[in-house]
Amino acid sequence: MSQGPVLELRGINKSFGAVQVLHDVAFSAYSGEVTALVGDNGAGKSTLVKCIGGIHPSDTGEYFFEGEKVHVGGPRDAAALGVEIVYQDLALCDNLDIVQNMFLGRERKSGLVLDEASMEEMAAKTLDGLSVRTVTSLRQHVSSLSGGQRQTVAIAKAVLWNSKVVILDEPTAALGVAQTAQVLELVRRLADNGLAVVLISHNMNDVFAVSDRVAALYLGRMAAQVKTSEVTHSQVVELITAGRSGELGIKNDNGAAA
Amino acid sequence: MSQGPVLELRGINKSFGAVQVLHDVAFSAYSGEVTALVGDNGAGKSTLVKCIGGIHPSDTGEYFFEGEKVHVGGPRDAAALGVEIVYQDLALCDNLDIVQNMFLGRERKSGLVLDEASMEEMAAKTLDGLSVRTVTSLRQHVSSLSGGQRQTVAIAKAVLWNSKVVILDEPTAALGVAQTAQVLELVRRLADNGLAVVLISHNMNDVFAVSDRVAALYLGRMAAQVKTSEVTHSQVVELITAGRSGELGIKNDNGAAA
Amino acid sequence: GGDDGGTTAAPSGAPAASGASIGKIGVILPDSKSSARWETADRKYLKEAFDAAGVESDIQNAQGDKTAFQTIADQMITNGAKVLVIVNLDSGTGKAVLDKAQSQGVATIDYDRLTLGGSASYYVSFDNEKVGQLQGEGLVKCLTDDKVEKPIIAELNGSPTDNNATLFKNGYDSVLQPKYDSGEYVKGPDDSVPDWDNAQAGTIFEQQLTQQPKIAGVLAANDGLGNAAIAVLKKEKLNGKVPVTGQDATVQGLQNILAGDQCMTVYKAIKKEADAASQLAIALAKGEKPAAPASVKDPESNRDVPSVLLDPQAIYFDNVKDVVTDGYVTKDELCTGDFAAKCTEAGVS
Amino acid sequence: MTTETLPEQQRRNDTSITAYAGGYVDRVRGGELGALPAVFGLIVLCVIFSILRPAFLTPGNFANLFTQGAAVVVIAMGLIFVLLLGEIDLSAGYASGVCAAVLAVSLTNQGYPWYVAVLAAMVTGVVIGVALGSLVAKLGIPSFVVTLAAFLGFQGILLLLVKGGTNISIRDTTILAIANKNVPPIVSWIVLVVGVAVYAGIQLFRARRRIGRGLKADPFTLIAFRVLSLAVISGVAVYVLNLERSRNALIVSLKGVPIVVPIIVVLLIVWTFVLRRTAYGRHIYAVGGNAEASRRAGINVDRIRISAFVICSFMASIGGIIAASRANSVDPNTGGSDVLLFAVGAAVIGGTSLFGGKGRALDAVLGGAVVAVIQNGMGLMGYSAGVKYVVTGSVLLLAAGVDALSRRRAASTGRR
Amino acid sequence: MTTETLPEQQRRNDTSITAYAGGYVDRVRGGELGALPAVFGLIVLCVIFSILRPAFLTPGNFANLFTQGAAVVVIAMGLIFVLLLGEIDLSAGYASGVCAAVLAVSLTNQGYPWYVAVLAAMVTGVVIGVALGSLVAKLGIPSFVVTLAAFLGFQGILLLLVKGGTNISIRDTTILAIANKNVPPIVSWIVLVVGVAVYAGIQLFRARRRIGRGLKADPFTLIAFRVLSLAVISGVAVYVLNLERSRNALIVSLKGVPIVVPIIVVLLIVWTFVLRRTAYGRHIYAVGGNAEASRRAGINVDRIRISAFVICSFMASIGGIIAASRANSVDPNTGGSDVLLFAVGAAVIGGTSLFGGKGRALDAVLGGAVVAVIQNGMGLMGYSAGVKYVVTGSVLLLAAGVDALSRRRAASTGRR
Ligand SMILES: Nc1ncnc2c1ncn2[C@@H]1O[C@H](COP(=O)(O)OP(=O)(O)OP(=O)(O)O)[C@@H](O)[C@H]1O
Ligand SMILES: Nc1ncnc2c1ncn2[C@@H]1O[C@H](COP(=O)(O)OP(=O)(O)OP(=O)(O)O)[C@@H](O)[C@H]1O
Ligand SMILES: [Mg+2]
Ligand SMILES: [Mg+2]
Repeated sequence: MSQGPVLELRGINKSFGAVQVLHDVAFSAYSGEVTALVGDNGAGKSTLVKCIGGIHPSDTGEYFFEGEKVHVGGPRDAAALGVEIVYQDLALCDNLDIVQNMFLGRERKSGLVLDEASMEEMAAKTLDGLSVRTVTSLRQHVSSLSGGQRQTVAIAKAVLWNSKVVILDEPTAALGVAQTAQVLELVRRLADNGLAVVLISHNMNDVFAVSDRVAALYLGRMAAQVKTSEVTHSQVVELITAGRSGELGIKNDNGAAA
Repeated sequence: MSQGPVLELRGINKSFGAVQVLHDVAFSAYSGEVTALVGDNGAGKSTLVKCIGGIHPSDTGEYFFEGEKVHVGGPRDAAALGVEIVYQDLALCDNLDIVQNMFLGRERKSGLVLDEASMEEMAAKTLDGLSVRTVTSLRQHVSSLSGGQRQTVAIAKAVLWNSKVVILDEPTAALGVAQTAQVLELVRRLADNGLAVVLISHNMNDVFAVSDRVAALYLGRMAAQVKTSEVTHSQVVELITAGRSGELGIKNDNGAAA
Repeated sequence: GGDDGGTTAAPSGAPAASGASIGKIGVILPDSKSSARWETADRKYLKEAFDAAGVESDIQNAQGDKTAFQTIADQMITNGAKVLVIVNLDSGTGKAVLDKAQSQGVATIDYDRLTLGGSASYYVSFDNEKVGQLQGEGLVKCLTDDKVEKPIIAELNGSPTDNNATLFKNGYDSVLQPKYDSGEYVKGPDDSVPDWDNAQAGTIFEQQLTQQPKIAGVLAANDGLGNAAIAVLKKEKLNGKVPVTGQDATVQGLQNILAGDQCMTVYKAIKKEADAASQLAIALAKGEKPAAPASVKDPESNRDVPSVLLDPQAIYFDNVKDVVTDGYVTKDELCTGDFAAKCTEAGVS
Repeated sequence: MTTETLPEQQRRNDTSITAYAGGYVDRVRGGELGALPAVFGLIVLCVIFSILRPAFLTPGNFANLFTQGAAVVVIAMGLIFVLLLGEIDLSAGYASGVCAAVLAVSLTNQGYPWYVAVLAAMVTGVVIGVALGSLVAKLGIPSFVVTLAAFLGFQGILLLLVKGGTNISIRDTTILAIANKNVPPIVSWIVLVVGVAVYAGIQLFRARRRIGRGLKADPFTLIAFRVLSLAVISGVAVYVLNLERSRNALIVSLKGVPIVVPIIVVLLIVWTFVLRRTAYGRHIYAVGGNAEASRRAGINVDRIRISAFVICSFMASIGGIIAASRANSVDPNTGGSDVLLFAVGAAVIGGTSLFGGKGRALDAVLGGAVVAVIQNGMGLMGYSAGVKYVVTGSVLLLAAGVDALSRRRAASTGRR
Repeated sequence: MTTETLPEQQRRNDTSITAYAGGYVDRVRGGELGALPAVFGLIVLCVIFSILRPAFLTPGNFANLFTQGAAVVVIAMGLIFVLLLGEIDLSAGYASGVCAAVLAVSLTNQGYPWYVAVLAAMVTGVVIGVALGSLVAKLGIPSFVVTLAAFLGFQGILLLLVKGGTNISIRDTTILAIANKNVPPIVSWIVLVVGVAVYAGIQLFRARRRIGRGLKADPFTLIAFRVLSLAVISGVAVYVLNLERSRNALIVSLKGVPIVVPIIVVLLIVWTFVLRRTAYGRHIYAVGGNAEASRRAGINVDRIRISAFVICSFMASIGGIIAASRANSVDPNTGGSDVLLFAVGAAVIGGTSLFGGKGRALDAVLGGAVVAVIQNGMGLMGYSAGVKYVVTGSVLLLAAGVDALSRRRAASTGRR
């Protein structure tokens, strides 16, 4: 199934002031596959995702989409390409309700007027598929939601659209057992439908359960990007914590993070 | 080791406007033991913790500490009793740095002046014990930290003090493999030192790895509070998702959440 | 002072009952900050006059706010005023109020300021350009007394948004401009002081002095601005050497004159003005149509407005006593501390 | 793993009026007070003033209230857009002054017809808004500083336009009519009936459509109640305003709804519609609630910012026209003194937050009414200048205190 | 599982000046600009004015700058505490007026000695602060509304105190000296030397202690650089101020540092110390950054709120005393017109955020300097009133624009 990658980054560098967070990172995502992006806390996973989403401009580096070089100057560019992202810090507007958040920036209209009814209908359908039982009303402000409910809303928001790439930054962190299973199932389903899915997770079981490829970041460097079937559980953990594992990984590791 | 519970709640009810979130909940925590509080998303775990911490006043209910009935009107009362809490939404001040956040409200002083040096020293020591490698400087604002780094700071903040009860609301949600292991080890160590530890988690492996008791909330009701050794993995999952499991659980489950 | 007690007491007496006899008189004063006179003098004298005649009155202050001005007028008409005495904030709102009153059958008097194009039955005032003229002449007198050659004159005008400030300036410029033109005097810095704010006046004058260190005379549009200039001059011990003018005959201004720091002030015998206005108002309230000694032509509508015009008086060291004799300022207020000796010297008793 | 029915779904058919009323009481107890506190404060004020001064309750005074408060309400309505973003516009007062001056200069000095002058004033407002908004959004200068600079600058421009201290009279009868004339009684009744009917129609239509799609909709009894309240309240207001209020009706008859009232009502409807029913309005709230989240959602945050300033200055221009009409003139103080503070205060008293994300167009009307009632009532009391300031301040605090105390519960349930 | 060394620890010994300078440049590029933009704006302004009006650069004008700006700077310094919490105090200007009036009444009307009068004014300030703070913190009324009410109320109280508009002269020489007299040159030199020495001592002591504990400390070269800059800048200022600036030096000698300067310096040091080195200051930032987190950390948020208003009003009382001293009198405009806007503007220009959590006492001085320079410079230009307003506004915008543009990078690196 794997032709060229739908999304490809090369040589990404990113610094915040004096601190260099990403060092010459290369990363690809393929249609129909789930790519797991793993790495220790502070490895730079979320920063990489934000560079992909146009939240942070990267200092240097190239961005290819469907083989063509593109410039992503902001979130609108990324969305226009068909890249949907669930950020780790769940960018929701606390003063809006669930439906409003889910359709933010892409409201359905009939004429000039918002089509609240159809938005509510679609939102309910999507959330139903994610096993949320305790939400009393779709018109509840997201500020009053529990941690897991917020996360579910953020996920539902991202999968509502017809996109080509879906990136989920630790989507199951706050989810319960049933909800986690649903989300993993959803991830698989999205990939099977031909989308490229990037999943960031610290849970190795989840990673091995759904992913086709694993990309491991170590202190801001890409340690390895391999097929999941070709590595073992402990190899991946070694890549995460030490940056290399046998053949794989960063060759000349000097351990300097900054 | 188990005498009476150090912390005991009885008949806690809590509503937000029209929505009743906690129904007549009883909960206890014992010195020297780890009590796992489990439940589905939106079950009311965080709300219960906030009632314990004095963040939300409970509508009705009794609060016993070391056998005596107490009134907890606010976070200061809870802290005075010796209850330390890591909230799920990590209450950190984004405009302050790591050290400042860790000592917030309990700054060390020499005379009138803040003793920055000793605070920095203590903070570094505590964080070292939690496997954080990528923090460049303890003087970094917490707004610039990664998700896992923020969580580590919040945990470090809570365990820095001599308290009797430590409550951790999903402390490992954003943590990497190594950091999670460290935190679980820390949880065990705290309990072994005679503290009562309450751990909220969606990860059953973690729950069974460290806890002595399990309390399961189901749609705002306490389904069961049992010894971990007396239940199986799947029983707990059933309690979480259905509210009962064989003998255990809510007898007359009418499923009404609101 | 002592105005608050009196006015608050008045409305608490049942308004409808006693007003039935000859109807109520409403007075709208313009503000309380451009000049002390409105709240300290006009309110007091008008109130005394109305009370003495047993007429019910309602005296309010618009605080420099046109909207408030119109609101108060609406409220007075609502409250059943028979006569409205207004000091307009500007001719536009003034005209709006006068026209509305007239349409409701309420008689009107322009007090102190003529509403151009308005419909007031009478106009009672001091001549504002005359005030300015006296200030200009006063400055010339003091400079002549000091025998200053080719003095550089600084002007501290009133608020740029206050039409009266423009009138004052017209007045003193009519005296000074010919002297500038003839080269007898030199025109120095010339600035307006927003809101007649004394604090800003201090900064403005300090900068005038920095810009033009040889300023030899200051035309300050009122006592407050004058005092601000004197405060700056004091730093360089130039006070008393550089004459400063003023207006309003405030205690502060008079004390500055006694101390020799201020050249002159302009005294407007407000009691006379208030008495004239209140007599007209009472007569109107009784349904009479009193005659007026003079008339002023409204330049906008070319209407001859029946008028009572009063003359302002220039006050120098020698005639400070006139103000005290008039009762406008009491000796107790004026001759405190160090000023007792000066008072004696100036013949204040 | 289980796919139980959502409680939501269980509730969907539970649309009886009692369930609704119960829900409303719960919401109120839970701190979602909406318009209640401001209305409550308003009623308290009106009762106090009516007791102290019976003249307060006359039809004439009722009519005055509207014209007195109109300019502040209109300016506040525009300010709400800026406040919703968490920004501030200190220059809105003087912007209204500048626009009024443009109007006056065009009318009186240049002799243009009234519609040209009104257009010129409005265009001025829009231009001001674009300038302020761009400086804030594009250069990133804090809005407080930009509009403080504008506050000074506009004061100067106003002075230059009206040439130092004088004022420009307005004699155009169309403009003067805005704040000084009334709608013929018969017309106001017709408009009222049509308006209520349209409102009822829209409500019913919407409920039908939701029910058609199987969504929870307002019960018909509630809709009937809403329509009825609207009809009664506006009916009473129109009736009172249509009473004769001239003091000598023989000379001149004075009755009818002041023309500013329909203007405000139209503006209120338009902006409420924009804020609640359009994507643009949604984006305003989103940017005010969380600008970063909005940016990530693909909203053009800069454009939203600029547009809010444009609306604010545009509304200021309308406020300026109303003020000019009411004052029959424009002078260098038009839009000055406390106009801005009262406008912002009106919005805040109405319930708009200065931190952004929370507010409605109605807030301007409610808060503006509080401010207008206070000024109107104080005007009847006959205090001296100093005492009046003190009492006005205290009354404002009282009104806000009633509001705050009735909102206390909101804080205790954890929603601020 | 691995216990590697923290990069932090690796860096701890890397304390050379070059590493530090590099770090500073990086920080600046990364958007942490501190005082730079305001200083830069200030320099631009001074250069422009000096070119246009040579009189701007005279020692006399330099001395004037301090006395002209003092009151606004002091009020702004107090306001920063309120702004740090994300609140606002609209009444600070008139609060200073009321305190000044209390001073004047005690001195002139009651004849009390100056220290009693000063005490009375300060106590008035504290009482005002307690009242405002309690209303905001305990009743939960938005601070905008509370202080708007106070803004009106204090205007009235001021009018009542000065009896409806008269000016009260101040003749007490001690009070007059504050804004009008200077420190003897020799004293100022001694204080300067002692001050710099103490500063150097503290810096060295602190660095020693940190190194003793094995923590990263500032390198000695950096400390030397800081001490030297302080010595040079303040030395030049004192030197210039000690030049003769009298226009007729024969009659009266006018030289020395104006007395307000040491007052401001002391206040700046005290409040900087409070904000940066005490737990109370830390809590102010915490509450401003995240009130809920602070509450959970056991901070008494209400008490912090009230105290901030107390400090604000207390500083306003000092500002009022300085203003009264400078004007030699108190009138109903004292603290009125644009004082408040300029004070808040000064804080914001200095870099304080209106959203809370960000600001320093120094901001008031820097921003106040910008405002004072603009007013001072404009006073030399001789524009007419209208033009002056317009130019002042534009210059303010220019200064703020320089600031904003130099901060742009901050936004691009994701920190706002
Ligand atoms: N705005 C910022 N300014 C400075 N440093 C930053 C900023 N954002 C992130 N960092 C730093 O960059 C590093 C990588 O952060 P990032 O959030 O990408 O980590 P992550 O891999 O997502 O970790 P986690 O698993 O904990 O979410 C961290 O050390 C963090 O402190
Ligand atoms: N302030 C509030 N107002 C209204 N409803 C609330 C509020 N806070 C929580 N809730 C509701 O209460 C319920 C319980 O929330 P809580 O945060 O306690 O769940 P939780 O068990 O911690 O879930 P999670 O595992 O997702 O963190 C949820 O349905 C939530 O929507
Ligand atoms: Mg991350
Ligand atoms: Mg939770």
